Amino acid sequence: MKYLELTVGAVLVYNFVLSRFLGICPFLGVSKRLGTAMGMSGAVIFVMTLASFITSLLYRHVLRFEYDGRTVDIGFLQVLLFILVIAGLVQLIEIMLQKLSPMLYQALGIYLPLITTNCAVLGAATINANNNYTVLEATVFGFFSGVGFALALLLFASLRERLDLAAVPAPFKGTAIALITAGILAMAFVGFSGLC
Amino acid sequence: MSDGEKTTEVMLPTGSDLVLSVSPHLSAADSVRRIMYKVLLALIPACVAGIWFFGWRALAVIVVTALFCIGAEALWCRIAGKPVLGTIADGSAALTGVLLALNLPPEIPFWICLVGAFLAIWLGKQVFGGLGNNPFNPALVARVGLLIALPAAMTTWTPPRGMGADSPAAAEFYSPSTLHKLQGKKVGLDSVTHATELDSVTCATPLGVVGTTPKILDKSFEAQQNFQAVDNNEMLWRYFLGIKGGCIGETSILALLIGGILLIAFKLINWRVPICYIGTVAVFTGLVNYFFPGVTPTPLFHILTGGLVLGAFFMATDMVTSPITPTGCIVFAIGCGIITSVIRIWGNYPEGVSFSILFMNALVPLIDRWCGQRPFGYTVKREVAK
Amino acid sequence: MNKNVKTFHGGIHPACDGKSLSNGVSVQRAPLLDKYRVVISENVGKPPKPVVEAGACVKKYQLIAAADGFVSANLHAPTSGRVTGIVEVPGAMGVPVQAIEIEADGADEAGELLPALDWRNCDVALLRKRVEEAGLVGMGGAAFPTHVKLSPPPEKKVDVLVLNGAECEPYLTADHRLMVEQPEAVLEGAAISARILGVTKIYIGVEINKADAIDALNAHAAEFGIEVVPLKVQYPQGSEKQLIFAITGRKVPAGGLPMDAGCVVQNVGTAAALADAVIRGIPLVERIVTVTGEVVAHPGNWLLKIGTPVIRVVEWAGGVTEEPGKLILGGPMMGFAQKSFDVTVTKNTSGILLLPRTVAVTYGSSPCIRCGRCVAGCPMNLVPCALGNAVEAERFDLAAQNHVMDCLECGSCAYVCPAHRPLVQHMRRAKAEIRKRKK
Amino acid sequence: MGTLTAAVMVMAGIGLALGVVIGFFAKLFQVKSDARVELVTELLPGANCGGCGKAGCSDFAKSVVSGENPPSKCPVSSKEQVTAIALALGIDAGESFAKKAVVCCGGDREQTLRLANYNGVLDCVSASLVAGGPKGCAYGCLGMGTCARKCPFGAIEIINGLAVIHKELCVGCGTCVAVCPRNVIKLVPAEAEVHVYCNSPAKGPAKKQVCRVPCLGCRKCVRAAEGKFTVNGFRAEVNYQAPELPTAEDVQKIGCPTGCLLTAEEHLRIEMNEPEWSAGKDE
Repeated sequence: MKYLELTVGAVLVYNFVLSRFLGICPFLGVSKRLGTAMGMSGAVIFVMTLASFITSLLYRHVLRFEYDGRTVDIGFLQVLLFILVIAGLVQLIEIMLQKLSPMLYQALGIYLPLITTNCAVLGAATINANNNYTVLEATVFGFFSGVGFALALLLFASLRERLDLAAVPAPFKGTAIALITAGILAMAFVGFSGLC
Repeated sequence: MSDGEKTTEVMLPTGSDLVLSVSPHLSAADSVRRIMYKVLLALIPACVAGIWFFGWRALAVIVVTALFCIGAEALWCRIAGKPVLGTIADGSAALTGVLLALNLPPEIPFWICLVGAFLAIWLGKQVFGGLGNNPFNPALVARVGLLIALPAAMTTWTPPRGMGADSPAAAEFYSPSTLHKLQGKKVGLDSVTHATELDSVTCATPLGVVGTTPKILDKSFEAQQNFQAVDNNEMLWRYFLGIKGGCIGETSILALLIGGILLIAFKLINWRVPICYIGTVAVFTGLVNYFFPGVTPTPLFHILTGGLVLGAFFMATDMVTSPITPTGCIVFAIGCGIITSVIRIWGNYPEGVSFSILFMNALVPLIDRWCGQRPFGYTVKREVAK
Repeated sequence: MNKNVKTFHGGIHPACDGKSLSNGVSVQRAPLLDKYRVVISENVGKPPKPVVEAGACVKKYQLIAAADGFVSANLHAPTSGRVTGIVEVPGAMGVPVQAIEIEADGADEAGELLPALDWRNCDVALLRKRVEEAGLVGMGGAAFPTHVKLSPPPEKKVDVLVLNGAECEPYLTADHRLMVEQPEAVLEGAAISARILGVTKIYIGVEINKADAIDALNAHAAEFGIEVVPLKVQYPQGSEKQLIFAITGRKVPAGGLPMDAGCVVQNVGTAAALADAVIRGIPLVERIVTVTGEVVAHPGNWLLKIGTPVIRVVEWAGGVTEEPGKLILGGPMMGFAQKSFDVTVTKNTSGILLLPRTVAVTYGSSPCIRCGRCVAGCPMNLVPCALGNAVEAERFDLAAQNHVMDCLECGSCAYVCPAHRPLVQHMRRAKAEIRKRKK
Repeated sequence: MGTLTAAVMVMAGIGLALGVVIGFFAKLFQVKSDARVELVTELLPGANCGGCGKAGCSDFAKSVVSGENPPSKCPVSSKEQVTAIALALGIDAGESFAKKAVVCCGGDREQTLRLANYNGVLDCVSASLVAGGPKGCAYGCLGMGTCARKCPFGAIEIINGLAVIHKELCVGCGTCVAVCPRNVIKLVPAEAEVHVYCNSPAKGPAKKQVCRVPCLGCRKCVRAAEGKFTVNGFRAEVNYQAPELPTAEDVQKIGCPTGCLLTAEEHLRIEMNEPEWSAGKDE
């Protein structure tokens, strides 16, 4: 039951993009085409899961450990350490993508390195730490947060593809209408509040 | 005509007035404007029922909101340099206005109607390029926007005609103090002070009552009886007729059904959509009710209360914001049904129709993509080969 | 309604079919004119090469332009007279085309005819050659050379011949009158085509609003072993792919030809002309044309020589009651609007339609409201409104992805569109752009 | 162990570990890329007009680096820009012919007959698919502005139902030439001043029926200015390959009877100064 709550919470109720307003940069930047959005979603799910797993390991076993009978607490390093780890992970993915899927690499462009500083990934790691999730819980939470991000991104990308063909007035073309759409989408997600 | 010499002059065409256009050169008689007016016509029974149950105030809300919407549309067209009259004449702004009004409580202040009208027409429709381009149902954008921003005003319900203090289950719908006040009138207190006090009489909606009733998670007798007061045959009949608190348009299921049948008769909607939507809610809530009778009332209660019928017939079938293929429409309706049920049973909001349709609106492009139909002459294999 | 009536998926039911204007009027023979302009490039494929010089005297039925290559068709003189030269005339598609102008001598004197053939017993190659010599083309609309159609490549197994007597276009009654007045010619032509193709199964599909035609055909059909199939009144019942599906249940694969489904489809008019060519040795120089429309004084059906100017035909039909808003060659659903009355009758002109402005549709630019009627009406199961939107945004890649190339341009989508969007124009644009890009 | 030591050790340890892993992967998944392509792309104008025949500037840069195209193939780059690219790559710049587009038609709404009232999509390509468009002349400019909408440099204006090119904005990328369904736009040497504003190969009388400013093929220009004009069928053309191009004086001297032989400035001036067409005056 706990995991069901984690799942529903991460995907719908506290959706990273539409409820917590984290990860807006790739949400706006990589949502012009559905195909790219899918690739980005996959990358984010992967990074978030892995980052959640590793950072929760670090949080539980490195940031606070027993040494020589004393507890050493270096919790103040939390943010610093998390950023370092996430940056490293993204670097790895970028290197691998460039080789394995140059098309996706091209399409993601600048947004891939931007996951490095993506608040969503760091957010997931921090939320895990704040809620004191176990490593398994944190990994599940990270994965489904990624899925929630993917859901929002896919919905948004498909909407934007449709808006591409719409007669949007010139002043609202591009990011303006995208933000309005995102706002209405977020309104729709409010309906899920209270589910867990 | 006489045979022999034809003296009558034959009039030959000069070809000076020829129109050049692409085939086909004929068209069906229907137009966008006619469609909008037909939907408006189908909404009349619901409007009449709303006015009957909530009085002239409801009429005022409907008229004022429709006028505000038309005004908002005119203003936008004026600013954007679009033809004002032509855009208003298609009736879509008026339709949005009436739909929005039917989704508002009867005692709503008029300034909220104004805000709603601008939300619907400007934010819901015109920024996307006007009629046909909006991915979300404008009336629902406004309703959900208002519900989030002004929750108190949007959930203040007034009792309809025929729901006095002596009506069945009155204790469930009125707070004790309100009930007192209402009963006080029967005894005959000072009428002047009483009238002003009566203005602020509020009641709960059946779904609201259910939402505040503590859930019982077992199958005990208490669980079976948990919703007995609001979910029994007599009450269901009253809900069907429209004697329940709620938005102007969602009271009388009878009137909505008449409108729905009109829509189907005009061939404006696919009858499968409302059936699937309502059916999904019935099945979902039915299953939950069967296993956990203390968690949610019976399916019939869910169908007859709240905005389900209004939403199923008039909102989920909105052409612009629902999928284009028949299969897609069914998927859309089932999705709406599931989300509505989930929100009603477990969510913070007692009612989930608006949210569910708005959410499914966002899914429409994906549904369109995945529920497309296979063109004539294609087999699965060929498509892969292509 | 008859349960056995066959049909296809999708399509529309036009409210006003206009057939009653002319379906009871017998075919009339046109008077002789002093001048005919025979359009050279009227068939699909290569235009034939003129074989007569300016000033030459020709007899009726004499060859005036010879087929240039296999996919091309002979052209014969519609009357006797003197060739004045090659002139440019407005074509039915709007672009100027070359035509051979013949000044009639008034004698209408026939030249030497081809020998009559005993089609039941003579060599099939001889029959096929005759079809080629007589300059037969599909008279339903596309003007595809008939001999090409009757020579399917050996790897395609053709076992069914479908005769198209659906005439699903509103207003047109030429095929209807032909079937009523000359059922034997139609049936015999079908039987000859079947012999050329070597098939035994012959169907002739007729919409049930032409009960008299069905009766007339049924009176003789058994002699030729032909089955008359009544079809539901539904547009576009006469489209090849839809007709084959309705009658045989086979589906022509996308991008394929009827022969890919083992079928050959022939118009009833072509079949009758084919019978004439084989049995009497008469090449194709005249055809039945419906002259109709609300503004025509006396709508009717006329046997017209190829090369007759449209304005003369209108004159014979009693002129007009008011200035027409549209002149259409062909039917109202797929016919071509014309810019002037100087166009001439060609081998594939099935109708001359004059519509008042009030009846003809005016296309607007209002946006799609996604009502889905075009989706329900598309006989090819496409999503026309989405294609239209893609074209409006000039996203031809999207249009191609959504199978715009399979569009028939039947106009069902535009007919039902409540926003009156010029969808067929969008489809044509998309197809043109995609073809251009493929090059 | 003090907190400080622990912190330093943890950070250093994890940083080191990550560095090693990333270094290993970078070696494992190494991708070769050509820096020169990016360099050339930067030096190109970035208009992505496609005038070079490639899909955008970066595609063209690739072809320049691979030696498929000389840098001068880019019609938009100035001579200096082309030289810069050639210098950067150490290759030959290639010979450059600056070109400009010209709409070879003078048949605006006033001059050329419209045979029918067109009802449909206001786009030249779409209109040409409906019986060739409403214009009486089957070869002239339809004036619905497809080229103007497609021009990446905003050099085309529709005046009175006729596309007119503003020479100073045109870079000769050829986008308009590719989209025009009537093939009425031609790329000519940038220095050419005089053009024949008629595109119809039809016979003189036929043209005269539908247009007030057709080229009648009278050969007056051919006779008056030796070698500068040719007549092709029934239409005169400027011989753009000739060593000497016709000048404004030549136009004066010839005195074209219909006025379809004009300098570009004169043509633009006529079209700009004509009274705006109004609905009542048509036909």
